[in-house]
Amino acid sequence: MMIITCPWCGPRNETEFHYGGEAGVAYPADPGVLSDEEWGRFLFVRSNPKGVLHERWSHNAGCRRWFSVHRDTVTHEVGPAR
Amino acid sequence: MSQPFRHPDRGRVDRTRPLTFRFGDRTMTGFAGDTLASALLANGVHEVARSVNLGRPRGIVTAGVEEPSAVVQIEAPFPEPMLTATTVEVYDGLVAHPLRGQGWLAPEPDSARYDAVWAHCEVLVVGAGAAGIAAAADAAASTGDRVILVDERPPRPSEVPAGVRLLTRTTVVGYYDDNFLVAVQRRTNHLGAAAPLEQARERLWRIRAGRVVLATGAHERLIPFPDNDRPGIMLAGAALAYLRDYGVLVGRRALVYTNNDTAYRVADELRGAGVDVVVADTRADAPAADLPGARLSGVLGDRRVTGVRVAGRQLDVDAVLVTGGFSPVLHLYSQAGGRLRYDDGLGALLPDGCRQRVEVVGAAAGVGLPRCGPPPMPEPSDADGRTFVDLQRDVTIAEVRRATGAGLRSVEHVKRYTTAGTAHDQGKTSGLLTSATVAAALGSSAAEVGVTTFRPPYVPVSFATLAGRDRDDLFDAARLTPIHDWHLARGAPFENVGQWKRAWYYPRDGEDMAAAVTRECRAARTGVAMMDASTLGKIDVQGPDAGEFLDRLYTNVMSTLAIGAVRYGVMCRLDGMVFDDGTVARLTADRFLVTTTTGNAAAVLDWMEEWLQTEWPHLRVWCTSVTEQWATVALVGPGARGVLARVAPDLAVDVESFPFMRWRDATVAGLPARVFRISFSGELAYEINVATWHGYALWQALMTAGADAGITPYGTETMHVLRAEKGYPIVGQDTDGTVTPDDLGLGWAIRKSTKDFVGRRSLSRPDTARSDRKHLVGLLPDDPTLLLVEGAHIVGHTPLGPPPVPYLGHVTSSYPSVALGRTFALALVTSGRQRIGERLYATVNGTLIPVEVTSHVLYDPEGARRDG
Amino acid sequence: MSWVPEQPDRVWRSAEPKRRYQVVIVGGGGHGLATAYYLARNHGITDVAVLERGWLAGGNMARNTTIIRSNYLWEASAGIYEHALKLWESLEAELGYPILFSQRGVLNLAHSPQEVRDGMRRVQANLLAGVDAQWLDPMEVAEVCPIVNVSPQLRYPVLGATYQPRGGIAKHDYVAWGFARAASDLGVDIIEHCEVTGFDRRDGRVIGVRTTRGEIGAQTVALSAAGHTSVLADMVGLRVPLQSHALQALVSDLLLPVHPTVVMSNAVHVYVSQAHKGELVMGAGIDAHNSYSQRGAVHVIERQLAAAVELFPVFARAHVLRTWGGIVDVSPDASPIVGLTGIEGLMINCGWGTGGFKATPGIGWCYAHTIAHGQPHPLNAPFTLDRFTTGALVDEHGAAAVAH
Amino acid sequence: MTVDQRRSPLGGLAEEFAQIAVRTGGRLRIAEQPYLRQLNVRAGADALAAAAATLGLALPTTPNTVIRTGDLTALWLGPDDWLVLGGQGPEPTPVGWGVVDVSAQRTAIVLSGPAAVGLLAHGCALDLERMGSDWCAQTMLARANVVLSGFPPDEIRVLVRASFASYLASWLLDAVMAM
Repeated sequence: MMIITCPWCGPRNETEFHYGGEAGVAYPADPGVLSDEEWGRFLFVRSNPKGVLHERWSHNAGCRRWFSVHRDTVTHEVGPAR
Repeated sequence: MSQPFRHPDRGRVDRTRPLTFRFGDRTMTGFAGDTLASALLANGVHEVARSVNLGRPRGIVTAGVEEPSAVVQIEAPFPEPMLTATTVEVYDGLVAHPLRGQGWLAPEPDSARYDAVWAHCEVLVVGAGAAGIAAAADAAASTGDRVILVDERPPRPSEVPAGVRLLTRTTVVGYYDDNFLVAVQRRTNHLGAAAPLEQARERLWRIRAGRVVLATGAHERLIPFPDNDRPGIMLAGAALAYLRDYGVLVGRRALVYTNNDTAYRVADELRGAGVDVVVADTRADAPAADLPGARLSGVLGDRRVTGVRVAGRQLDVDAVLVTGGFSPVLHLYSQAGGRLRYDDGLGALLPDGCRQRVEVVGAAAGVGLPRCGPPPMPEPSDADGRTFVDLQRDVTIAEVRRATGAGLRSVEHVKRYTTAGTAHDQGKTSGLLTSATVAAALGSSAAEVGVTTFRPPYVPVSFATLAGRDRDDLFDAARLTPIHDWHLARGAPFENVGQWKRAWYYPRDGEDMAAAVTRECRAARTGVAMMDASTLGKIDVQGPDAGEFLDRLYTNVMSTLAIGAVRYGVMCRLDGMVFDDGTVARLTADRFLVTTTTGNAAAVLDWMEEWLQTEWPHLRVWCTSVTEQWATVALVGPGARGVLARVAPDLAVDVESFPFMRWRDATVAGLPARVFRISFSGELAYEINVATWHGYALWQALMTAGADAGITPYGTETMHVLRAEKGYPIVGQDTDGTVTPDDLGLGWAIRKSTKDFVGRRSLSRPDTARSDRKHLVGLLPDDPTLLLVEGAHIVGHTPLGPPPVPYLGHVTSSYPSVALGRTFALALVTSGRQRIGERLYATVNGTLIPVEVTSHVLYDPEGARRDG
Repeated sequence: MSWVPEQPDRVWRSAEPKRRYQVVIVGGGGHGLATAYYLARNHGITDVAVLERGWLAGGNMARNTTIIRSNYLWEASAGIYEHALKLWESLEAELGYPILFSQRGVLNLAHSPQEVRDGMRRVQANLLAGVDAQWLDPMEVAEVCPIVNVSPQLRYPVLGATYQPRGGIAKHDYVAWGFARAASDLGVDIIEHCEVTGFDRRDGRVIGVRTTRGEIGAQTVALSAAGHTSVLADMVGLRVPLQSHALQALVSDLLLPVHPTVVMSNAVHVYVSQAHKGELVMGAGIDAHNSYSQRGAVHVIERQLAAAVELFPVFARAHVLRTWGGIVDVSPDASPIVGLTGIEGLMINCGWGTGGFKATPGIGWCYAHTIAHGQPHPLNAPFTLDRFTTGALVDEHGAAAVAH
Repeated sequence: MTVDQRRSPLGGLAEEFAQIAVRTGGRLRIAEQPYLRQLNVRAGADALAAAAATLGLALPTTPNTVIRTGDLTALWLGPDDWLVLGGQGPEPTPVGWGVVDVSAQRTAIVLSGPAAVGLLAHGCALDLERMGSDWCAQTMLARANVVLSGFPPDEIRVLVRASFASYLASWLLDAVMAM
């Protein structure tokens, strides 16, 4: 049972959160100009490091805010929220 | 003689409380405070099990949870398999049975209760031995800290430091991320049949600790020798525990076989209790030993030790007490992510750093343990096949050598080849012996070979304990509408829709489902009917940019919606596949009410929040769930207007005043209400929303007002039929995550302008833009009485031919229709819209049923009925 | 008393790495070993090395719950899994190794009307695909597996089940060892404790791997590393749509035979069989977050056991003996990714999620063909990387859900 | 005067709840507080003052705290999100902020007495022993999402969505047995 620290509500159990995968993958400004390949990459390809991943969480059972953290996918250690 | 091996005065058992129990076919007595093992030993019983593979007699080896041998079946008061005799507390009426490796489960349900609780502390101390008590006392001394001390044994008269919360009969079984530990407390087991039923038998503690102190002690190890599994052979420390704690003599004439000095204290104390003891020490330099430099080469006796061959002599003994040194108990430490290092002096693993806030104290950290190295391994001999490293899995030195001889090098492979370490005790006493044997066979060292990973739980935990109170009705929340009691009283069966309980249909006396649904459908098409639609998801979307926001999420444009109007809308996922559908009503210039499907209410709200917060934070929009603010009743059928007029006299209900796809605030049955003229059946219909606490009153008022019109409540099944007749898809039934709006015939709901919406780009990918995708179409079986099975597949040819048979699609919905006077189905069919009028075949279990492809809109395609 | 059969006196030959091979397979799990075996057996390619960074078959092969079935929804999936199942049916003789393959049948329970529709749909699709499949009503479920609670009073009652009689279980380690020994006997080098740390490339083409035991050249490097595929692909700059998650499993203590088949329930997230020694083997859900930790969170286990006790009241006092996690590599459509990568000399086989074990012989066969011919085998042709560009997904979420 | 036609989600359990106080010797009291007026208020930092002025109360900006103003109680739900309890009347008209009347969306279950915290610990992972006074939190209680708020000396109010109320009440009654 990991603790995820919500930037608003503080440390809570992971079960209160919804996982949102890799952070920093912005929705393209104009999807219409992307090639099929570029669009496919945006849709489906996300980083999957064995180590620190910058990832999104939403405090679903709490304040419902989205935020991102750096978390180690091996040790599950979580860095500061931002 | 009763309890012939009970010492007259030693031990802590309560001799004023004798207890009667049965083991196998023998009835015996023990005392309060006994374990099954101590009580059996007091009665002179050593053989308590048979080994799983070889069927050899097995005895009691330890006095604790690490027991590798004495595994028994509890038969009464309630059957429980595979418990160690060393941890079962004796109570009146206990019936246990020897096992051969496999237990059995009670066929009748377990009526005991289980429970879980969360706990928080600044310091958690595991193990209430001397080191644990000292650590707890230390921690409690700092102001305000909550200290929990957990101990696996029953309460003892030892001192509990002030300010410490002591949990006894409690075993920490798992150590997880962020100092989260799980413990099992055995609360009523020791009471047997007298356990109060309402009290939880076992309780799961979920403990979050600021820091953890592990004072988990050490497990003594065996020394391998031929026939070292014979009953009467046990760990020296166990013999001492039986004497000290239970006043039990494990024998009258004992050989102590040791490689370390702890044996001498055991020998002295046993002698003091009247046992004849001979000490054989494997070390040549052992001045206190009776037999220094000795090797135990054989055991006499078949079902119980009667003698040993040691140092070239034969001794008559009835117990062999072995100590091969100690292994610190680091299971929890390892689970926490702690590193372990092999210490040559101890011949064992020691803690070597952990990222979590945990410290290890006492024997678990190696403090006070004899530095005797690993147990001496025997030279290869003919007896290797009778020299055991893992008693419970019947793994011998020969078997381990066979594994290495076959070419296996990793201790993990050896474990899997031999099954060593995989039994009930998970290798607590055998893990190191296995590694040492592998090391010896490979000419390597125990340090290099290592041990296998420690996994939770530390001791076996019953399924029911982990299930806790999430059983029966509490297994999952059942969400109820405010009208639920009415449906229940009316005898409606319920359909699970996600967590919701929805009324499925309302059978009258003697009606089956088909008859009830036929009647309900007829009422909706020809009279007036009503349904509890309160489960529909409802989201209040407000703010200056609400229209723009909805434009981005829906395939069609919502910002142009007039105040007072309602529009149907479809949402796609990013991949262009249909995510949800519903209606959008404009309440004011900057406020909308969105409805979602019952199952997707939370998902759609989450979707909105995610886009708003992560992609479009500049949009000034707020989304609030109002699903349970509003109870919703759908009033349906040509007679709906009349009924509504009766309960809402102030509302102008004529077509001109209240046209289709409009909403009005009104007073309905004296209740403040919002009425939507929308229809999921094609009939004239109103969806009346009132505050949830008024839902029941509204329902009753409508039933009363419609009584003379024969108003008919209907359930989800009828709702499904009515919408299918109109070709309205149900997300999740007619879609499966691979269906685009156009596939469903909803191309009209995709805006013509080039403005983006979520998922739009995906629709022009090569595969998604194909014209020969599967389309939602109608199917009419040639035989109008034949009902296709939902899930039936569609092929274009007959006969089927050998597999693999290419197919064109499948039936998503299928019903008998009173309105159509026949059966019909909806199906997703390759190039379906181009096949309208074609003959295809539905196949069910190999039979072929001819069908005609039609439009998916089968009833009232002109939409003539919606105004009544 | 059923106990494990005697193990053979000889397993695979541990090899020292040579300077170069025709084919280097990265990953000594079931897939890698089966691929090596079929390369040698079907294509006569024996100049093959299988590189394993730890102990052989110590990843998902050692951690899965050993369920074998082929009743997937789409033709493409059923094709490759059914090919695998047919191979399973003769694998013990083929490998000369006791793999404890037991066709005790697999039930997939349905708990809602929609699951009934989905189940019936899958049965009909399976029949057309040549996969044995039946739909059972609750009473028939109880006949196949009497300990399932089919009471309509359950919070999520059993409304029926799909049944594949030819499904079953096998002993995972023995399968891996059987393939390893057979491949080894045909000349394949099996190299343990040899971790790939990089790739050698020339003119864009992959020409070998760098490892903790030196550089090894290869005409073809074939990735077969399941949850660690992303780590390897990152080394060559190949972006693969995979996410690695922990999938939890557990075993109980040994019990006399009580559970005659395999039962899976996606709705309540549990699947269970009773292995040969008598232990119940169970799997649960996948942790939502990415993880390489090979352990899972206890709340998932608690939920799984609540479901287990609901469905099988008889299990109440069985004991959890050991829990663990595997790392599953999940693709966006819950289907595998097999074939060419766009990088010359590099092939990929990943994304099996929870389906990897049951596919072992089938994918070994097809991946070997793909490597030998430089072109996908027809059975893995639908599982190309470029489907994520065209949108021609093989979406098994509906049928596979969490599952296995 | 119109008849009150309201029906609260837990109205039928009043007697069972009342028994708890008797059974526990007053260590635990449970009662539904139905029909509590609840407004969901949404406002960015720029509109906070305007919202507070219109509503006639102060909105807490410290996460998971509560401010009471007269008969109104404002619970912090999120950085731009509050639940205002109490008072009466229709939705006020917001300008540059948002408001939704959600009075019927949730019902309130009030627990009090020295055993209240211990009872909730059977299903709530928060460290309730270490909360200050006038706190609130959105979290899980058993398998239901709830809004908790605590007031001296030992009262905890559980706001639960109407559809989950029956489940949560069953869970609480069962938990009382397990105590």
